[in-house]
Order: sequence, then C-alpha cells, then structure tokens
Amino acid sequence: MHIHWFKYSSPQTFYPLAGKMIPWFAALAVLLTIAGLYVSFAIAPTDFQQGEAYRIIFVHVPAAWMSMFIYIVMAGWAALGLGFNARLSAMMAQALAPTGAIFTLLALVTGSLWGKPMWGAWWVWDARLTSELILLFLYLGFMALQSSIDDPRRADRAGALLALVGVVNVPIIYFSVKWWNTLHQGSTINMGVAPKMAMTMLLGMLLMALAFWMYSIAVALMRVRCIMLERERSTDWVKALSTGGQA
Amino acid sequence: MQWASWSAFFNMGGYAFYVWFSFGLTALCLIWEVLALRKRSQQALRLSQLLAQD
Amino acid sequence: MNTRKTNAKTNAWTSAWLTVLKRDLLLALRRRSDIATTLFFFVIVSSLFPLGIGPEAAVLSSIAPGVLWVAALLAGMISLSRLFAADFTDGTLEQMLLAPQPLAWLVTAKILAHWLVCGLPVVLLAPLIGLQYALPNEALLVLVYSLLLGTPALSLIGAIGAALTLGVRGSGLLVALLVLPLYIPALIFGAGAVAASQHGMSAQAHLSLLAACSLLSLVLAPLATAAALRISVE
Amino acid sequence: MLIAQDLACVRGDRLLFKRVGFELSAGGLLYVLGENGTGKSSLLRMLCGLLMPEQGEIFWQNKKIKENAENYLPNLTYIGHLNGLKDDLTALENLQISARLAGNDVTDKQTLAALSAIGIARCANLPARVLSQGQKRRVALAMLWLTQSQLWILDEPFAALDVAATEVLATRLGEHMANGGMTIITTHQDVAINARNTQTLRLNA
Repeated sequence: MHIHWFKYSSPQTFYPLAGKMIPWFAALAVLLTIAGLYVSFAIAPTDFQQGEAYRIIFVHVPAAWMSMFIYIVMAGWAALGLGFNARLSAMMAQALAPTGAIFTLLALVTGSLWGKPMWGAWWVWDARLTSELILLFLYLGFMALQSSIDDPRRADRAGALLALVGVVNVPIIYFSVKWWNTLHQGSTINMGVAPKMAMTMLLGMLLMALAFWMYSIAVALMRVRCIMLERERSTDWVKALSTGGQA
Repeated sequence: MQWASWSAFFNMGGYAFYVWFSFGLTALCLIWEVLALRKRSQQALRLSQLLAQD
Repeated sequence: MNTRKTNAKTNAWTSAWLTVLKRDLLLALRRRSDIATTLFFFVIVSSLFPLGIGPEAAVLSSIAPGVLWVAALLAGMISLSRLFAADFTDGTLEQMLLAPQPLAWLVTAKILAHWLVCGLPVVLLAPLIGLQYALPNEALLVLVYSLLLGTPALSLIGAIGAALTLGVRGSGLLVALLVLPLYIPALIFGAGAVAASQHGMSAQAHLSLLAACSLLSLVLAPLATAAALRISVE
Repeated sequence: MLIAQDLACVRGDRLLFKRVGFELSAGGLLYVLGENGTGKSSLLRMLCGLLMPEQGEIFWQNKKIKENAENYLPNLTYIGHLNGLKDDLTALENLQISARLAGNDVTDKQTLAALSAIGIARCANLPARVLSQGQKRRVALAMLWLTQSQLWILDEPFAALDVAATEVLATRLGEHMANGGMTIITTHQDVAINARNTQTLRLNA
C-alpha cells in the first residue's frame, strides 16, 4: 500500500497514468453536460416569479459550488504535500488553483448577470456574491505567491501553507460577511433557491455540478502534466518523452 | 417540452441576453482553458525536445 | 527535582522571549523615523477622504468607522514588510530559528514588538482623527476599544504574509494581496462596532467577535508564521 | 555523536549532492571541502536543521534531529556566512543578544571578555554599522567564547580574518576539541587545527 502510493506519486509514473485518465473524465464531463443542459432547458419548468432568467442558476450555482469545493480540495492536497513532503500533492494543489479561480470568476459574472434583471443592478453586496469575490482574491493570492517564488520546492510549500491558512479563514470570512450583510440590508433576496424548489431544478443543478466536477478533474490532470513537464524538463524521462513523442 | 417554438426558446422569455451570455461565457472560458493547456503542454514538450538535442 | 527542571525551562523561555522583545524595541527606538512613517501614513490616508468627499459633518461621521479602520489596516500592512525582512538579510532570523525555544514562541515577541511600535500609536492617534470626522464621544471610545482589540489580530495575521513573502520579488505588493482578504473579518467587526455605537446600539457583540478573532489568531498565527519562516529561510 | 546518513540536496532543479554521510564523535573535526556551488553551505544548513534534506537522515545522540530539536539545538552553535549583526546595535549588544537567544545568559563582563579574546574589545561600544567586514566577522565569532554547546558548525570562519585573529580562532577550536567538542567547518584557508581525529568530506560537482 505504502510502496504503491509512492510509486504513483513519482511524476514519471503518474504522467502516463494521468494521460490515460483524462479522456475518461473528459467524456464523463461531456455526457453530464449534455444531460444537464437538457434538464436545465428542456425539462425544468419556467419559474413563476423569475421567468426564464432563473435558468442562469444552472451555471451560477454549480460554478459557485465548484469554486468552494476546489478550494477545499486544493487545501487538502496542500496539507498532504506539507505533511508528507510529497511533490505530487503540491503539484495537484497548484494545478487546481486556476480552475478554481475560473469557476469563481464565472460564479461572479453569472451572479451579476442574474442580478441585473432580478435586482435591477449589476452588482449587489449580497453575502454570497461578496464571499465569492473574497474567494477570488484568495485564489489570486495563492497563484501570485506561487508564481513569484522561483524555487519550486519553496513555492510548493509556501503555497500549501497559504492554502491552509485560507481554508481556516474561509468560514470566518463567510460568517463575518453574512453578519455584515444582515446588519446593513434588511432583507436579502435569496438567490435562485426558492423554498420549495422543483425537483427537476435541483436535478439540473446537480447534473451541471457533476459535469463541472468531472471537467475540473480532467483539466487539473492536464495541468499537472504540464507542470511535470516544465519542472522535470532536464530529466531523462521528459527528454525521452519529448523526442519519442514527436518521432 | 417547455417551448412553443425555437424562437421562443432563443428568446428566453425576454431574458435572452442574460441567459445566453451566462451560458456562452461559461462555455467559452472552459473551452479556452482546455485549449490553453493543450498549447502549454505542446510548448513544454518542444522545449525539452530542444534541450534533449543539445 | 522535577519542578526545578520545569522552572528552569520556564525561565529560559521567558528570557529568550524578553531578549527578542527588548531587541526589537531597542531597534525601533534607534530608528524612530520608522514609527513616524506609519503614523504619518495613517494620518494622511484618513485626511484624504474628507478632501475627496466634502466637509459635510453628517456624511463624514457616517463613513468615519470604515475609513478609519481601513486606514489603520493599511498603515499596519505597509509596516509588515519590515517585520522579518531585516532579520532575514542580516542573519538574525537564522539565530532565532536555531534558538532552543520554539520559533512560534519567539515569533510572538516579534509580533508584540511590531504591534507596540506600529499598532499602538495608531490606536492612540485614532480618536484625534475621529474628532476630525465629527464622531461623538461614545463612538470615539468604541473606536479606541475596537482598534485595541482588533489591531493585534492584524499584526498576527500580517506576520504570516510577511513570513511567506520573505525575500520574494515584489513582496510589498504581494503581501497586500495575501493579507488583505484575511483582514476582512476584523474590518467588519471593528468598523461595525463603531457604527453600532453611532446608531445608539450596543457594540458589545461586535467587540466580542473582534476579541474572538484576535484570540484565534493569537493561537494559530504564530504557528503558521513559524512554519512560513522555516519554509522561507531554506 | 552526530551521524549523517545518505544525505541528498536539491536546489532549484539542480542536484547538488547525494549519498553524503559521516560520523562525528567527541573531539572530532570535520572539514567540508569542495568548489564553490557544490553545496557546502547547504550541507551545513542541513546539519543545523535549517534545510530539509531531499533524502537521508541526521541523528544526534541516536535521535533524529528534526524530531528532537529540543535536545539538539542547545548543543549546537552555528555561524553561517551571515554574521547575524544588527547595524543599529553596538558590538557588545549584538553579541549579548545572540548569546542570550542561544540560551546563554551572559553578563556584560563575560561578553566583553569574549570580545577581547578575539581582539576587538575596543569596538565593543561602536555600532555594527561602522565596523569593517573583518571586525564584524570577529564579533560574530566571539560567540565561540561564550557558548557551552558541544557541536560547532562554522561556515568559512577564517574568511576576512587577519593572521593574528586566525591564529586565535584556531587555538580556540583546538581547545574546544580537546574538551570533547566537535566542529564541522568549511574553509578555503589552510589552517592547522588540533583535534583528536580529523576527517575530510569532499563534495564534488
């Protein structure tokens, strides 16, 4: 068990393994997206309050879920990397960050596109949007720190520590923003999630979230392969791979 | 089916811009990410190929 | 026998901690201009707002809690880069790492010194600036309380950022990017306390939450800072 | 006894050394030799626990140093290529603070004695800012007259020292080893140091 883990945690063995896994996750992502879009547009009924605009939640809510989920997973990899000095874990954390940041950005933009027809304003300081914005800052901080440290080992470990500090802070930040929000706004409009939401709506969001999840795994594996190639540039296995692959 | 016609579908009850912009932007970002990564890995391979020839 | 051993250990811990604290305070005393810079920054930032917004007392007093807290937060942040940078380049940081006492323990002395030099003066000066913003007396008092309870959290959390960006290019800007999002809870509770007292409500809940933030950072931040320093010194 | 087993060091994407190991017992002196950039300083920092080895373990009294820092660090004095002096503090203050941090509660008198042992008592009350490179180095090295630790790890201690100071330092190192101490040293100078057993470790690029 122990030996197995370390075998696959070496870049040289993980690189081809990840290569084999990517198509499967990509295919799953495509299938789930098709199913999710079908449910979102063809089956889910029109919302009697919000009309068709509510359909934005089928991207907004899954994107927001993924943005938070990816941060937690990233911190998990970071903790593993710090605890066991495992290079692969740190690379996984690094590979997840841009995807998480993209989902955060999408959650923000789609949230604001949803808010314009509903609230009449592109941006409302509602607790969820504000927390997403802060989450985006956390992602950007992580990426900026990693990219400004030249030594890969230090970059890995510093980034990992920052991710852990961030993940401890996320609930505190979320709570404080919520507190601030209830103090300053009498009533907040609850985004999309009506009290008795139709099952089909929930199904649509779940399918889209699963699709995003599979997509994230596929993309993170692609990125971790890139990181391996760039870091291990001067090793024999990458050189062999690059010349063999082109021939 | 929810929609009377294709044009009703595209019209999205008058919210076409908001709905299609959201979905379109999401699709665009995700596809761009995949393409950018593919390019990055090709570049990395090309560079190490150059290194290997030295 | 055993108690004597524990006693000796406690003494060694206290003496090393006091050494670090005294050294940093002595250094600050020999470079008084550094303290002045932070204070001056605080004063100038908070004086810019009335110039940008207009001198109307009602408007100024309604934005005062937020403005003063943000100014205090920025003043604390710009002084962060000095926290470990000099120790890193002259090698005294290595001495701290090799001291027999845990690094996290010694780090608290450094953070306390930093707070005494950069945080406390801002806390003491804040009510004067508050007067310029037409804050009533009770609100001024709450402002001082909130800063007194909250600025230690800023120094503690800031230390993590300072340690992580040690010797990194562009560390001044980077530390802002890392640390400012983490400052948000302190800002919300701190400015909220002052605003609550302005509206005739009790600031108790805000102040308690602020104290909780500081206590939590007191427990966790030195450990994280110590870990970050070990990573950065490698 | 200090034992290093199978150490490897990676900086950036370069492997500096691997399979480095040695055993150092009481009274032993270890020279670490090698060209610039072969990882001498990295090895010393590794032995102090400042740098995590990519591979391998270091034992002090048969216990891993990273799990047993509480017992290891009081027995260690490290003087790296940085002197660890604050420009705004006087030589005396600097030395005293360094010694106290390392766990030696020294008096002014003891500190002054250490400074005069290495021949810079007259600089005691000058701020470190005005001292020359050689004088700063001597202030840092004066620590060796204050410490009681058994293991000394010194990175280029003789660099920037004049002949007289070099001789004084070499004598001090000899005394340390005669009292059962151990020293690990990197140096470019050819200095004779007395020790019960002397080993050499050569790092190659």
